[in-house]
Amino acid sequence: MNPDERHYRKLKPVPPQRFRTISEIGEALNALGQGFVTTFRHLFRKPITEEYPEYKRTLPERSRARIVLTRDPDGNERCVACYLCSAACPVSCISMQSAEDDNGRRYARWFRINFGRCIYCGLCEEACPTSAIQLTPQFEHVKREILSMVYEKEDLLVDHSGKDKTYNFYRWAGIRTGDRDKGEHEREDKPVNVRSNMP
Amino acid sequence: MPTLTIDNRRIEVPEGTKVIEAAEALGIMIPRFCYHRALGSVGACRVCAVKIVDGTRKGVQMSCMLDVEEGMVVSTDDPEAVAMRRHVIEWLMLHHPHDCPVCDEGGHCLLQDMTVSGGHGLRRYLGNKRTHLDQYLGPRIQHEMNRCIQCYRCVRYYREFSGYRDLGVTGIGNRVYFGREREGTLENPFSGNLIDICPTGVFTDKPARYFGRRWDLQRGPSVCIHCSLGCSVTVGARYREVARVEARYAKAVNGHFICDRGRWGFPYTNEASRPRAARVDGEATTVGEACAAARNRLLHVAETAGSEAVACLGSERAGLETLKAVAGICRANGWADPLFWLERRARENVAAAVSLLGDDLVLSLRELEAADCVLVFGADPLGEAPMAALALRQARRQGAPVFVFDPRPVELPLDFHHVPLAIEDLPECIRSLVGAAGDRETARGADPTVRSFTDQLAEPSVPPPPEAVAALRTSRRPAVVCGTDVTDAAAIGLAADFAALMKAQGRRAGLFYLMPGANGFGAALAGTEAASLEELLPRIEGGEIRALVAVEADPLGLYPDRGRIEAAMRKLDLLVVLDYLDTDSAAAADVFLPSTTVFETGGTWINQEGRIQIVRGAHRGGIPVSQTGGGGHPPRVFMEEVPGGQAAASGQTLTRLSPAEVKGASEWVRLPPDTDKQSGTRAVLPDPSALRFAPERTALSGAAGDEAMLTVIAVDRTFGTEVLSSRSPWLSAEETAPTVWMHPEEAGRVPLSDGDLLEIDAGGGSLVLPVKIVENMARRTLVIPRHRDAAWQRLGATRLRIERDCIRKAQPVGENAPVKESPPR
Amino acid sequence: MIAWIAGFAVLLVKIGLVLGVLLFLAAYLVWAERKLLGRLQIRYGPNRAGIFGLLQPIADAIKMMTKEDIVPEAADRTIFLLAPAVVAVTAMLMAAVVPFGPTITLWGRQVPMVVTDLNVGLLFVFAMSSLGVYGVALGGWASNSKFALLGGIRGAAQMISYELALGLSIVPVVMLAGSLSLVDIVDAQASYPFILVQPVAFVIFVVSAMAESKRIPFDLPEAENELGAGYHTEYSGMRFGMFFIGEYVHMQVLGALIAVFFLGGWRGPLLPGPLWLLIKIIVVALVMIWVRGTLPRLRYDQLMALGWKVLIPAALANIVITGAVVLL
Amino acid sequence: MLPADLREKLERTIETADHPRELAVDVMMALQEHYGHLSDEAVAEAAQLLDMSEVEIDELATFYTFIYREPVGRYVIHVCDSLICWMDGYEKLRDHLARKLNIAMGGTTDDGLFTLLPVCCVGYCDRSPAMLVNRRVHGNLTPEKVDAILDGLRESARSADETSSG
Repeated sequence: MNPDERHYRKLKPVPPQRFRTISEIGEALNALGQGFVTTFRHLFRKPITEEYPEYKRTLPERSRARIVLTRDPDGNERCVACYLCSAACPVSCISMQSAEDDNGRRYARWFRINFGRCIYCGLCEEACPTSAIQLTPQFEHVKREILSMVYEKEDLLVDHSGKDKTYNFYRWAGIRTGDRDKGEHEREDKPVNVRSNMP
Repeated sequence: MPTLTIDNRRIEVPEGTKVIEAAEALGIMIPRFCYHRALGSVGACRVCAVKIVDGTRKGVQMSCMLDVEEGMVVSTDDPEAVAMRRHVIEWLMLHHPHDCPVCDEGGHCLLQDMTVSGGHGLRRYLGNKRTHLDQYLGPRIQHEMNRCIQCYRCVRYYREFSGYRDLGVTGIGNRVYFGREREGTLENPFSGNLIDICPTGVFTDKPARYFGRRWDLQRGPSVCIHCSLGCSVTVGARYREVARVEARYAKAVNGHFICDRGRWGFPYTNEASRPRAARVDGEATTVGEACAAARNRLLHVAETAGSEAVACLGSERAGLETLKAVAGICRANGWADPLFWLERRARENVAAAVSLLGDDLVLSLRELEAADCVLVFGADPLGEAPMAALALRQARRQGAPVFVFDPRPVELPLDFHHVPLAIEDLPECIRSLVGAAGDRETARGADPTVRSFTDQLAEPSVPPPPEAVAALRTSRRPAVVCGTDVTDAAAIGLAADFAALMKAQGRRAGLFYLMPGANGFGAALAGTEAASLEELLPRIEGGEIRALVAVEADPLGLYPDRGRIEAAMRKLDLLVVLDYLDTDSAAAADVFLPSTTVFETGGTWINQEGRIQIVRGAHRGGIPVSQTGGGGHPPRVFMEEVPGGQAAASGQTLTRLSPAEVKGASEWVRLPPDTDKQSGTRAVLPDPSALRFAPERTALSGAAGDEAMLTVIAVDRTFGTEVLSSRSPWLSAEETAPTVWMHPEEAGRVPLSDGDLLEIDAGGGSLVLPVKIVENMARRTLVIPRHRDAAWQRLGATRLRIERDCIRKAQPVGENAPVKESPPR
Repeated sequence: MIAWIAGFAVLLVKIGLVLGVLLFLAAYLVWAERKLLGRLQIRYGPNRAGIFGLLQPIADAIKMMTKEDIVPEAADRTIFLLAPAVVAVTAMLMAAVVPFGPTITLWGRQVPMVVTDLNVGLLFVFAMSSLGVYGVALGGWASNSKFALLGGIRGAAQMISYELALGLSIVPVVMLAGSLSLVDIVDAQASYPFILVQPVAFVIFVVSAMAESKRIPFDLPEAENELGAGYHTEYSGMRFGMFFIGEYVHMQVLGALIAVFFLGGWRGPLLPGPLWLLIKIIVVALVMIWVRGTLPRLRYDQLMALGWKVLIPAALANIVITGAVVLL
Repeated sequence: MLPADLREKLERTIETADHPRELAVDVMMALQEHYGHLSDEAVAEAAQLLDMSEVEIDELATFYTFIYREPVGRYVIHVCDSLICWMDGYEKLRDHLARKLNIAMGGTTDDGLFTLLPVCCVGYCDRSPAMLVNRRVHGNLTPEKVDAILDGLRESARSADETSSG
């Protein structure tokens, strides 16, 4: 018997029992009664609700609310405008334009999130390869003017690294940037000299 | 035809097919890096492993290296093969950098696809990665060697397929390096295909660098309109801006590749100087008002000076719909005959070519590759239609000898026989070849015109090149390529007769014309009743024609006699221009109406073999977001209307100008019902006999022999002369500078040395250009590229004969650069 | 003539009284249900509008009235608009025959404390209750939506099934009272309420009544987690409110009927009749809320099995036994 | 610049070939002989002589072990590092050479006499460990033997210098 077959056998319906004893009926009634008793007891328990505007609890770090763009540990923008967040976004609320700065770093010339559309699903954060885009627990940002919910890069950029304190994409990418040349990144050999006499 | 089984499905394929191709025919895409349909197999990357369950060679094999056998049983998803492929991917990824987020290939990267689909998600190799320094490869291609997976596609394409030699692979083992000997722009005018062919991001499109991911682009199939071949391309636009053009596979036309002119010739559509608003007497206004003004003024001219006083000029770069509208508006209003050409010779040449291009003779670009002997008459394939040069190379690679009979210093990426003869001698040369290669007996069964023509053959005055005669005699599939730019109707007719005669001798001969513009064929179909501007000019000068409507045409900037056309335009009461370029004519227009490019509204183009190709727009157009915003930032205001989005297709706008109703349907082109936008079908002429053009075939010899005369021809080059692509900033470095080519013998008679200035007194005034002395061109000939910065319009014609004493050495005066009198740009 | 006018005036007052109490109670039943359910689930329930959220029904009413009334484009417009009215009206009409007190004498006139004492009051009640299902079925069908249609079909099937049990369970009561008039039935319980002699009929009636009013655990026509909101998926604004009112009025009327048939109607010691009836109605309603807070929804096959295989046989057996006892 | 006689000699050789390309390695060897190593200038000259592009020459030059694209000393010592030599003490030999010459693999001594390079199998497995000095193979090497060879090379270099200067 292969494992699959065993599985199916387990799922076969149990044949209905024709004769039930009085005690079984009693058990059923007892269970029903217990249910009513349980709910009835709840009537007299103190509600566990935390009432929001009066009491504001600190949300866990990983709660999903307002989105920010973080910086790497060196204080540079992490976002490389790779478009993965905008591709992952199910409501298409992220748009940007990538460009190259003087140091050869790819960055977002402009970056825009329409929070009027955002559903705070966190897929952008999941898609981000550089830990740049992160959701924060800061959920209270509702506005009356819909256009003021459109946040630009200046509004989104923060001065810290958010949840990921260490990652620095350009230390690993092998891309020549202002401060590091080829072969100077993490776990890299010096660039190959094909004309070397060494094989 | 062996039958084999792949993944439990049977298929019958021709002998010699590789397993990978047979699987593809079944719709099973076996992963591949080094294998490419155009390049064939080398078995370098080892990623196309499949398991051969039954056959002479069993076990895991490379499907690209294995010919199919009768009864072979192949499994592509056998665990052993899958494991092999997974491991190969992992090995290829060992040194691959961690830079997908900043790599432009990301999103359409074959390596990315294979890595993800092969299930390789985590790097197990923890050692150091091998790195490479990159090279500067010019303004169009970005090099990033770290990403290389050593599939050798680039070098195979660059060296074997396209025939250029400045890209190579140095080093050995783990350290191989794909690049040039030293930094510098790639010499290959087809180098852009490296971008498409590289399965990773080693070569990426530099102008489109960091513009956006492919999935974000509004992409659409389109056709290249930078020459008459009509290669298939894919256009990608975003934020109202065309970002990139890629090659699109078209079996019969360009195959997998396109030239750099087609790939990077598109910036005209994004130019900041592109006129987006309508103008009346220099004042910007709405399109509706400008249309009304134009209509009223046209009506006024027609009423005061008669309807014959209005003329309408189209051009060979416009789509068929626009040309149709031009013909329709002229007919509906009783205006002068529609004009599609600037010069009479161009009109006659293309009309001749179109009328002679029978269904039995015409060759597609793909069929040209299969020729076993190619004769090129009066054409510079690389300059006039670059992809034709690549097709000739494929023919040559299969062993076909290529003979080029042309006065220009023709360069091709293949070894060919160049016969640099004066353009006037060309008809005689073709006659002599016909006489040598054919015989009257076989011609008896041929077309009556061919028969009478062979009967007339006398002893040729120009002896035929013996190699060409020898090659022709043994050839089974000869192809005749003939240009229409510098030639005349006689040579064009002879080329057709030549092909017909070869056909009559039982060979699979074919005829391949090159034509001016993207839609020269369409203009010729429309032009049975049309004249050219050259023929109409006397009537403008005489005051008979009082108004001209120029539709996607630039008579001021392109008519070969600048002085004369300027005077003529001044005599007009009304000049209406519809265009998407800021041409000289647009600047001089009384009423200007903006129109749209092929990327926005599409259209129908007929290429030089008569293939109808229908294109739809890829995006809606309007002023690019990068230009409307402040400082590169898009605006935060949201409006209903697209900025600069008022423009409509020229043909559409043109019908709004017409006082009388323009009938929609046109009688002169019948589209076959199965025409599809993918590949197109060949045009069907309404009645071939009605169009049959009989070129004059007498009085050919003797003209060229006159030592006192020189022939001046203004020609097309690969970059810098074609109207649209010459506006591309990325191609300007590769342009041939304004110059005049001379044979050393001719230069010695003046005398001149390389770089000296030469003054030419031609029909349209005097022209000073630096001289470039080259050996491989005809004597008694001056060749001048129609470079946009050269004042070639002073020549008076694109092909003319001048007295030898019209040229003299000029002294450089200060910064006397060979400039054009600066037109309003 | 004057007598006729006076009679008419008295009738109007009675109708106004009954409707006023019904609607007011319906509104506050909603509040009570939300509040009670909240506490059963250890939370607060509405507590923002007024003290203890007592103004919540008013807030809800304002919201309902001001919300956009959407009619789906593909809906059968007339029927779509009519269906909620059918549900609400039939529920209210049932209250017409429920006696809420002993007959009193006003200016020498006998004024029965019932809107109208039909001698076939019982049949009228069942007729109205059955008509109510049209509202559900038509609303579901006219919406032209799969979910609504499924809800409507379920509603119809469920009513047909439980109507039988409902009717059969009440036959012994009629046998004991010897009349179909609700007034007579209440009068027949002057000495003792029928619940003491007919406990089985009582249970069957209560269960069937809950199924009739589509309340949890019998809310299959709504079944928000499978059908969206069932037959009223496409309704909005006050039209949705009508369904809502209909349901809560129905709940009260069933409470009243339970009181009339088994709990002695308005009869009770010390307190005046109408108050007793009110208390009985509220108690029944609270129990129904309690049931909602405790029991999960039945599966469709369980629902049908319960109706056809348990309740109807039990009701029939009960008739036979009651008949035998009465005969003896 | 290439001396005229060498250029002429090479041109003559190339003319005899069916295809110039087949003589690429010979031409490169001849140029290496002349320049000491195959400099960029030599690559350009070879390309011009053979009608090939520079990168085509460089492809071959960087492929072959015995064509040096970087300057080397007068004696290029190729120590065989293939399997058999590893088994028979390649590492000891390599370390000895490195210590003795005070250079690492790939380096050239300050006096410009020796360059130390690895090579993969010179076919001397029966007399391993082996090394190759300017096309001469030395087998069954021991540190003493290596010292003797090095001394001999130094001696011959000195005498050759004296001869040329004297």
